[in-house]
Amino acid sequence: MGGLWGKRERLAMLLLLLLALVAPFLVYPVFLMKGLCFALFASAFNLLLGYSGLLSFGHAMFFGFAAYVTAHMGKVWGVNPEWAILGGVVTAAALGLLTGWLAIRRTGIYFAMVTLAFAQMMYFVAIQAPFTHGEDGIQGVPRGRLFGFIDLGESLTLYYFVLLVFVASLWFLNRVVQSPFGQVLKAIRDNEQRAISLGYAVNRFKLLAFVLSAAFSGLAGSMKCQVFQLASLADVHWHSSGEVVLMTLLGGIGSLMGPAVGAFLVVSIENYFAEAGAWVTIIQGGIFVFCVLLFRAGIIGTLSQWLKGLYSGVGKA
Amino acid sequence: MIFGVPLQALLGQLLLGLINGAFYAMLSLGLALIFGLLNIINFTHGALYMAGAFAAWLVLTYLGIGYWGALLLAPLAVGLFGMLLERFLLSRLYKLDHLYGLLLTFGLALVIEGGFRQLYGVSGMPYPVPKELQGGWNLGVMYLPIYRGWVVVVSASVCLGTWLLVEKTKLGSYLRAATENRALVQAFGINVPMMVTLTFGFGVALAALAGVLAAPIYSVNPLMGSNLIIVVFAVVVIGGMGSMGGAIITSFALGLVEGLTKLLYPEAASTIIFLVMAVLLLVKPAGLFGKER
Amino acid sequence: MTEAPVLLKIDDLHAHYGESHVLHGLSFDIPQGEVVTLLGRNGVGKTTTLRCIMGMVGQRRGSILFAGKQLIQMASHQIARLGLAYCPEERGIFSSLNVAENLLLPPVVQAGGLSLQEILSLFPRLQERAGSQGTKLSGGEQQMLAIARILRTGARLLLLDEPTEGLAPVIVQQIGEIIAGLRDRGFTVLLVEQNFRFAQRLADRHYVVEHGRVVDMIRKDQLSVSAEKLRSYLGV
Amino acid sequence: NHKVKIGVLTDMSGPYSDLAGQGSVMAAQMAIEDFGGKVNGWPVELVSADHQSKADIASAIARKWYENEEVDAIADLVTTAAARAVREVAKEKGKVDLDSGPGSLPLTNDWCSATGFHWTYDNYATAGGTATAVIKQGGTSWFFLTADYAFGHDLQAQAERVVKANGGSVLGSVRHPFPSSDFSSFLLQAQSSGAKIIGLANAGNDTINAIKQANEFGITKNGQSIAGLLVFITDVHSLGLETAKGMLLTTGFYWDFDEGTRAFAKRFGARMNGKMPTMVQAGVYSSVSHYLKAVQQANTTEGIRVADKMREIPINDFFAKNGKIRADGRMVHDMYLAEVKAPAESKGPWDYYKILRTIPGDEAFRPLSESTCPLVKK
Amino acid sequence: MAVAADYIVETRDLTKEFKGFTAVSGVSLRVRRHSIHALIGPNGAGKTTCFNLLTKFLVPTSGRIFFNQRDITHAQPAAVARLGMVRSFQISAVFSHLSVLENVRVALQRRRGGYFHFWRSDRILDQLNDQVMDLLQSVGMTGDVHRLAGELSYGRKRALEIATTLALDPEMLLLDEPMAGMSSEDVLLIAALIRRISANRTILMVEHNLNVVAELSDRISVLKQGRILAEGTYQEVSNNPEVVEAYMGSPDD
Ligand SMILES: Nc1ncnc2c1ncn2[C@@H]1O[C@H](COP(=O)(O)OP(=O)(O)OP(=O)(O)O)[C@@H](O)[C@H]1O
Ligand SMILES: Nc1ncnc2c1ncn2[C@@H]1O[C@H](COP(=O)(O)OP(=O)(O)OP(=O)(O)O)[C@@H](O)[C@H]1O
Ligand SMILES: [Mg+2]
Ligand SMILES: [Mg+2]
Repeated sequence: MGGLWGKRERLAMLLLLLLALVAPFLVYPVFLMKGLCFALFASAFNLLLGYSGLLSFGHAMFFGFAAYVTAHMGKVWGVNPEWAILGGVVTAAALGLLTGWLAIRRTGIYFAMVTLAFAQMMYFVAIQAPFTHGEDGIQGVPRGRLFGFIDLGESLTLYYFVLLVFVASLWFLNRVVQSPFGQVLKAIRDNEQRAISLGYAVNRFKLLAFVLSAAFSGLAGSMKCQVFQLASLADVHWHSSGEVVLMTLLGGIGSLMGPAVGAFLVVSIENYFAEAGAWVTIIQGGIFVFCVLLFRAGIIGTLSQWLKGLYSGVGKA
Repeated sequence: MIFGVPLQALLGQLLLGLINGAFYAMLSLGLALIFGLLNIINFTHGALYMAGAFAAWLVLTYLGIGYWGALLLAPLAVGLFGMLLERFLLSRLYKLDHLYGLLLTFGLALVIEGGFRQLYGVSGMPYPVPKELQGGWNLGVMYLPIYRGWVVVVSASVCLGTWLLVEKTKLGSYLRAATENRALVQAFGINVPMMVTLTFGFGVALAALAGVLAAPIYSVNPLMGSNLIIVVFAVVVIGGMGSMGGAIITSFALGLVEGLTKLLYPEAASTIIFLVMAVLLLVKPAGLFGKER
Repeated sequence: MTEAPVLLKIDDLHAHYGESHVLHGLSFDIPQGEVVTLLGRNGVGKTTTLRCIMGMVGQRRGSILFAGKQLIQMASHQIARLGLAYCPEERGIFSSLNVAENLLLPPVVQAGGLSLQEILSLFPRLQERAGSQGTKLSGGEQQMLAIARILRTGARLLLLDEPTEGLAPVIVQQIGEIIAGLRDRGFTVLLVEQNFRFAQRLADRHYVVEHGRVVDMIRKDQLSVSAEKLRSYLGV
Repeated sequence: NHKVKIGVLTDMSGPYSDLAGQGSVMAAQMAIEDFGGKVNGWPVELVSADHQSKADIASAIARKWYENEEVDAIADLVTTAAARAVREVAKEKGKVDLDSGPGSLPLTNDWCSATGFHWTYDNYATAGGTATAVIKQGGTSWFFLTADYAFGHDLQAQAERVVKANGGSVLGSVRHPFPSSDFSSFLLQAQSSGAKIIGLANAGNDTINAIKQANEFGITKNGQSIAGLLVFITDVHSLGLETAKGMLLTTGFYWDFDEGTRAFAKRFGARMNGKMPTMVQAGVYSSVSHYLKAVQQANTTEGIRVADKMREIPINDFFAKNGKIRADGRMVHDMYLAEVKAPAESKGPWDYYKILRTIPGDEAFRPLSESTCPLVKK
Repeated sequence: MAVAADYIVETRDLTKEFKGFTAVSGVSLRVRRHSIHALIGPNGAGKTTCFNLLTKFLVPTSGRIFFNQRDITHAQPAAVARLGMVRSFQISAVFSHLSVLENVRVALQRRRGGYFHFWRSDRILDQLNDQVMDLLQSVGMTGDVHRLAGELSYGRKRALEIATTLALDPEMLLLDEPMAGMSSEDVLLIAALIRRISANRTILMVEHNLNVVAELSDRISVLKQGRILAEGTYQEVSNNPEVVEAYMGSPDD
C-alpha cells in the first residue's frame, strides 16, 4: 500500500541492482538481455492487468510491430538505434491508441477478445505485408551505434544499455502505479460506476493506461530486436500474447517485481531446458501447474505474504 | 454467378462450411459450458479433443475396439480424466482470481500434448473411416463423403440434446447462478462442487467426442488441438457468453463465413473469424445472443 | 410460560476472516417455533453468525446443534438440506437469471413451504416483473425477491438478515404479517434487524450481540423494563 | 584445451520433430561414434536443443553456443526461418552451419556464406524433380494448394518453373493459411479447376491432411492426381499406404536403397524404436561426418579453414556418392524419384518406396551459374 | 426558457422506458436551492431510476433535465458529477480493494485536480489526509481508517459511501437511502450530519425511514408507478389518503 517503500524493500532493490550490474560476468549476457526484455514486456502488461484490471490478449501486436519497425528502420533506413527504438515505441503507442480507443469500451472477457481480434488481424498484416518478410522475418539487423558513437555490437555495452532502459522503465512504470493517476486507476478497476459518479471520465484513464502499456510493450519489443537483431512472426503470434499473460500470472499480478520474476523464470526454462529437447514444453507445463498450486498468488505475491507473516509473527512475539 | 463464382461451387463450399461448423459446435459447446461454470478459458480443451482422437486410435490398435465402441469409450474415459483434473487441481483455485485457472489449464495442456508427442511422435496415426460410413453421395454440386454427413448429424443431435439439458432444465440456472455466487447457491442446498465436477467432465467429454469424430478425417496427431482453442473460444464469445444456443448457431454460421472466405480470399480464412468478432463486439457488446449484465 | 424444545443451539462459536477474529465464543439458543432476533451495532458479527450457521464461513469452530445434529463440520448444501434457509443482507439476486428463475432457483427441501401462488399473491410486484433481469429490479423489489424465494423451500428455520431494509413502510408491515403467519404455521425464524420497532413487535426474544459475543437476552415480556438497558446497548 | 563441439539445433516439439528432431541428434551421435569419438586426439562433444521452429529462439541458442560454449558447428536446422537466423549468427562469428532440414533456396543464394552448407535437399530439387517426372507421365495441367508463407510460395514457384518449361499449364492456385487442418474447400476448388494434377506446395501435417482428404472426397478416384512437392517418409508412414499409394515424390535418401543405406538404417532403427531415418536425419549424419573429416585434415576447428577443407574433399558415404560442395555452399549429390508402393507390394513396415529413377546431382540442383550468391565468381 | 433561479434542478416530463415497461413517466420535479427534498414512494416506484436519470447513468426516453439552468439532458455522467451534482448508491458502492482512507481520498483527489499526473508520486496526496480524517470523523469511522473497504460490515460500508460522496463537496447531493442498514445510533449521527451540511447545499434524498424523512425534509415528492402522486410538506403528504394507502400503511403505534 502507498508509495513509501520500507527500508527492507529498498535494500532488496539495491542488492538486485548490484547483482544486475555484475551479472553479465557470471551469466551469459544475451540470456540476461532476453530476460530483461521480457521482464519489461511483462511489467508493461501488468500495468494494464494488475492495476486497471484489463486483461489484454493482444499485447503481442505492440511487442511485435515495434520490433518490426525498429528492425526496418535499423536495417533498411540505417538510422541510429535510438531512433529505431523510438520509432518502435511510437508505432506501438499509436497502435495502442487506435486499438485501445475501440477496445476499452468493453470489459472483462470481451475486452480480452477484442484485443485478441485486433492482434490476430495485425498478425495477418504481418504475414501479408512485404516489409515484414513473412515467416523469415527481418533478420540480420545491425546493432548499430547508439547516438552515433556508442558501439552496441559489444555484448557488454549492449547489456548495460538494456539494463539502463529496463531499470528506468520499471522505475517509471512503478511511478505510474503509485501516482495520483494510478490511484484513480485502481479505483476504476474496483468499481467503475462509483468512479464515474465521482466525476471521473473513466475511459480516458483506461485509454491512457492502455497506451502507456502498449508503448512500453513496444519498447520491450524494440529492445529485443536490438538484442537478437531480428524481428519475426513469433513475436506477433498470439502465443506471445499468451506468454506475457503467463509470465505475469506466474510472478504475481499487481506487484512490482512479480512480472519480471515470472518473465525470468519462463525465459530461463526456455534457455536452460532447451537442451532437454522435446521435454521443454512438458517441463514448462509442469512448472506452470506446480507454481499455480504452490504459489497461489504468484511467486512474489506468495513470498511477500510469507514474509509478512514472519515479520508480524516476530512483531507480536 | 455470385461474386464471380459459379452457384454450384458456392453451394458446395457452403455445405463444407456447414460441416466445419459442426466441429466448431461440438467444441464450442463444451468450452462455453466450462467457461460459464468456472469463468476460465479451458486451455486443455484442445488437448483433450486430441486425447479423444487418440483414445479412439489406442482402443483400436491395442484392444481392437472399432469406431463405434470408441464413440462411447473415448468420451467416457476423457470425461473421467477431466473430472479428476477438476477435483484435484482446478478446484484448489476457486478462491483465487479466475486467471490462475488459465495458467493451470495452459500448463496442463502443454503436459498432455507433450506427453502424447513423446509417446507417439507428431506425424500422426492413420485412422480408417468405419466401413458402414465409407463412400459418398454425389449431390450434383459436389461429392459428399457419407462420413461428413454423419458428423453433421451427430453434432446436431448432441448440440440439441445439450441445449435442452442446459436451457430447459434447472441445471442451466444452477450453473449460471453458481458462477456469480457459488457460496449462496450452495447455501440453497445444491452440491455445487459435485455439479461443477460433473459439468466439467461433460464439457470435456464433448471435446473428446469431437476428437473421435475428427479421427477419420484428420490425422490423429498430438498437435491437432493446439491452435484450435483460440478459434473455438472466439466462436463462443461471438455467440454470446452463457448462451448455449448462441454458441451452436454461431458455430454453424461461422463455418459458413469461413467457407466463403476460403473461396474468395483463402489467405484470410483463419483471420476472418477474428474480424467478425472485433466488428461484432464493437456493435453488440455481449455477442450475438448474450445478455448484457 | 413453558419452554419449547430448542431447535438450534449455538455454543462457544468462534469465527475468523483471515487474521481477524470476529466471533469470540458466541452462544445462544433458539426454541422451536419462536421468532428470535439478534440485535447489535454495525460490525459486531450478526451477519457472520448467520453465515456460520449456514456453513459459509471458512474458519469457524464451536458447536452448532440443529435438531440434535452438529452442523459445524457440514458443507453448506448439506445444512440447507436439513431445512435451513438464508436470506442474505446484500440480497444475492443473480443477474444472469430473470426474476422468475431467481424465484425458482432454491430447490424445495421439505414439504410445507409456501406455494408459488401464495408467494406471488403476497408480492404481486414480482409477478409483474417476472421476465426482467434479476438485478434490474429496484432495491426493494430485490429484497422482496430474496425473501420470497426462500419461503418456497419449506425450510423450517429461516435466517433473515435485515429483511426490511429498503422496503416501503407498507411492505414492512406486510413482511411482519408474513413472519407472524409463518410462526403460526410452526416455522422458526432467526432475524437480524436494525429496525428495532419492527423487531420489537414480532420477536419472542432478543439476543444482544457485542464484539462477537451474546451479552444479553431479553424476552418479549421484559422489553418495557429493559428499555434503559437496550438504549445503552443499541442507542435506541 | 582442444576439443570439437557439434550442436544439433532442431525442432523437437513441433510439427517437424518426427522428420528431424531426436532422430537428427541420434544421427549426429552415430556419426561421431563412427569417427571414434575423437578427431586428432581431440574429443568430440555433442549438444542439442529445441528451437521450437522459432527464429528468435534459434538465434539465441546459436549465439550462446558459438559465443559462450565453444560450439564449432551446428547441424540440422530444420525450418528455413531458424536456419536463416542461425546463418546470420554463424556468418558473423565465422562458424560452420550444416543445414540438412530446411529447403529454401536463398540459403545458397542471397543468404549464402563461406561457412554455411546446404546438405540434403532443396525446393528446386524436390519440387522440380517431382514435377518433371509427373509431367513426363502426362500430368500437364496443374493446380496448386500452397501454404501461405515464403516456403510454400517457393515450392510452388519451383514446380511452376518446371511445368512451364515442359509445356504444361498452371490452371490456378489457392494459398491456404499455414497451418490448416481442413482442406476440403481448397480441394473442391482444385477439383473444379479440372487440372490433372493437384500440386501440394506445403509440408508436414498440411500435406498429410490434404492427401487424406483428397482421398476422402474421391478426388484421386476421379482421375485427378496428387503431387506432393515435399514429402518425407514419415508423412507416408502417417498416411498409410492405402491412402498414399501411387504418389510420386523426390527424396535425397531412401533407407532401402542399397547395402550402405540399409546398414545405416538398421543401426539407426535399433536405437530409435524401429523407425527408419528420413533424408534429413541421414543428411545430418553425412554432414557431421564430413565436417569431422575436414577438421581432421585441416587440423583445426577454425571455421573458415574447415569450410575450405570441406569444399576440397569429395563426399562418399552411404548418403552421397561423389558428392561435392559448390562455392555457394550447396552439397550436390544424386536425388531419387520414388513412387509410393501399394499395400500389397509392401513387405512390412517402412517398406514404402519404389525408386523409379536416380536424378543425377547436376540435374537435380539448380546450376551454379544461376546462383545469386555473392561468393560465386562469375 | 425561463427557469427560476431558486430551483437548482428541474425536470420536464421526464420519462424512462425499459423494453415496454415505463419506470418513470412524465415526472416534472423541481428542487429548491438549499433545501432538503425527499423523494418517497413504494418499491419500484421509480425513485432510483429518477436518480439515474438526473445523474445521467441512464438516458431518458423523453423529457429534459436542467441543472442550474443548464440543460444537461445530453451530458455525460462524469460531466454531471463535475458540474456539482453527485449521488450515492442504494446498493453500496465502495472501492473494495482500497483502504477506507483511500476511498475518500480518491473523491477528494477529483476536486483537487491533477489526476492524470502519472509521472508524479502519490505522496502529494498525503496533503489530503487531514481532510479525509475530518470526513471520516463526521460519519463516525475514525476507527477503520486503514482497513480495506471490502472487509467492512454492511452498515459501515454505507457510512463510508456517504463520506466519499461528501468529499466532493457538491452543490447538489443525491442520497439514495443513506440510512438503510445502519444501526439506530448511526442513523441519528447521519441525520444530524445531513442537517448540518444542508446549510449551503441542496439535498435530494430517497429514504424509507419515515422518522428521518419527517425530521429532515423541507419538501416531499411522492412517486408511485413512475408518476408524482403528491407533493408538499410531511404534514400535507402524510395526511393524503392515497399516499397512506400506497406507501405509509396504517400508522403504527
Ligand atoms: N470478508 C471479510 N473480511 C474481513 N473482515 C470481515 C469480512 N466480512 C466482515 N468482516 C468483519 O467482521 C466483523 C463482523 O461483520 P458482520 O458483517 O458480521 O457485522 P454485522 O454485525 O452484520 O454488521 P452490520 O450491521 O453492519 O451488517 C466486522 O468488523 C467486519 O468488518
Ligand atoms: N435497467 C432496468 N431495466 C429494466 N427495468 C428496470 C431497470 N431499472 C429499473 N427497472 C424497473 O423500474 C422500476 C423502478 O425501479 P427503481 O429502482 O427506480 O425503483 P425505486 O423507486 O428506487 O424502488 P426502491 O424503493 O425499491 O429502491 C422497477 O420496477 C424496476 O424493476
Ligand atoms: Mg450484517
Ligand atoms: Mg431505489
